[in-house]
Amino acid sequence: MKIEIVDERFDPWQSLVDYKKNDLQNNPKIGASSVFLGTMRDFNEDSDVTGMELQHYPGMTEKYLEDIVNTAIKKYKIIDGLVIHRVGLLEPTDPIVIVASWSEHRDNAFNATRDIMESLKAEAPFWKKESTDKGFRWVKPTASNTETEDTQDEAQ
Amino acid sequence: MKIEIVDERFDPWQSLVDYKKNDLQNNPKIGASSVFLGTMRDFNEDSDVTGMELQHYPGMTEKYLEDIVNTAIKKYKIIDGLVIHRVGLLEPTDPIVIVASWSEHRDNAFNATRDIMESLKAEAPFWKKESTDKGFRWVKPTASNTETEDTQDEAQ
Amino acid sequence: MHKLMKIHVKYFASVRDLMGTESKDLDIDKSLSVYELWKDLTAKLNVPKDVLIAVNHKYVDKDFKLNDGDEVAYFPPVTGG
Amino acid sequence: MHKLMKIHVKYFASVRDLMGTESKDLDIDKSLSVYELWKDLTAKLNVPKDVLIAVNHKYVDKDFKLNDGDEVAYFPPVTGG
Repeated sequence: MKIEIVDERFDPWQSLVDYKKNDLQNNPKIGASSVFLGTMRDFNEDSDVTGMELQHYPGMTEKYLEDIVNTAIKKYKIIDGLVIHRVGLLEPTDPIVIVASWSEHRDNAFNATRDIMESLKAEAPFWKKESTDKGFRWVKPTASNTETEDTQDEAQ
Repeated sequence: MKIEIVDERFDPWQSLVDYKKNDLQNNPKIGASSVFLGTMRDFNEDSDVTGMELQHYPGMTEKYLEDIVNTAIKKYKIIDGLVIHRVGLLEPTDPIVIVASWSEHRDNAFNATRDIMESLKAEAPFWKKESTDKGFRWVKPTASNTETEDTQDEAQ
Repeated sequence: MHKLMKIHVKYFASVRDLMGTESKDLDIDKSLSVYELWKDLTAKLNVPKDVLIAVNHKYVDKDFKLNDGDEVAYFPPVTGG
Repeated sequence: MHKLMKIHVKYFASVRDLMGTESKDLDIDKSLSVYELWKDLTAKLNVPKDVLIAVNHKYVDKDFKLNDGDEVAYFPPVTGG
């Protein structure tokens, strides 16, 4: 398992390849890999977004990400999982998060990656502050915070 | 959109990066990328698998893959999609297929990639012949061919 | 007198093994369904229940009538991905 | 006479902006819940409905009683990913 918080722009695919070099690259038990990449858009709801600050809670964030991946490993019998999450100052098109799950069969890989993303959005202590054409604003979660990308319609 | 049939081992992540260089890499409308990679295992059901031959129907295969991706683009309003599928002689750990979908929000990217994989398994004319410790056998689809990885319990 | 129709036939996977060839060009002198053509090609065997049929790269059912220049393919259920 | 308990407080995101500081070290002389501590820290304000509370990196509810050495954090709903 790999859990990493990074404070500079990272290359998600290279990070994946680097991690897999350890062991997974040549593991013939793996039939399915499911990867999700979240990247920063230049818009959110009604506004243009020019930049973003991503804050986190060092220590608690890593703990929750580990718990989330361990839960997916047990629930879906996945062989391994990875989460790399960006913090600090971001620009549009910057990678925010990459999640990967490796398993024998595709159902499990798909479901694990999806669950990890939903749990991350609901539980992991990260906060986004956007710089928009209308000023700075903290991003508000959606109603459930598990159904769609974060959106908001008023500044905070 | 990219649809490609390749007859030699390919690097799925490099293929993804190469394709994205065209345009998608710096598209700030994209918030979510969902990628699935299928790789060859060294076992299937009750047998060790040492090699595989993947046959396809040139012309019809490409047509169906294009139709499948176009359906996902319309249904989930994804921004773009990619399918690269291997044919020919494969060894365990070889990439078989990579599917990618790019969209504004994660629901759409997840669902599109999943739908493309299920449709590919159900409709695209590819056939696997495994070399096992018990001899060669054509892989049989599962009952629905859309619920789990292909498995089989008897030689054909 | 009927005009001859040219039909190109392809086989894949286990059906190819069964037929012992990859493809075949035929001239037929009356309109046949893909099912009737299979019987002509196999000493009157029925089309096995799980054999799929495509004409000009699209799946068809067994009553589909062939036209001049068609490419018809017979193959088992697909197992890619 | 009570032994003083050392409590480390952290704030994040909009709560940090509201409080005007990132963290605070306190000595308290009686056991408090995380809710009571918030009132002490804010001129008796109630904890806003959507503020989340964690003690030693785990989410707790507002009646959770603090112990010596605890780290308590107050923050708004999370929006990562």
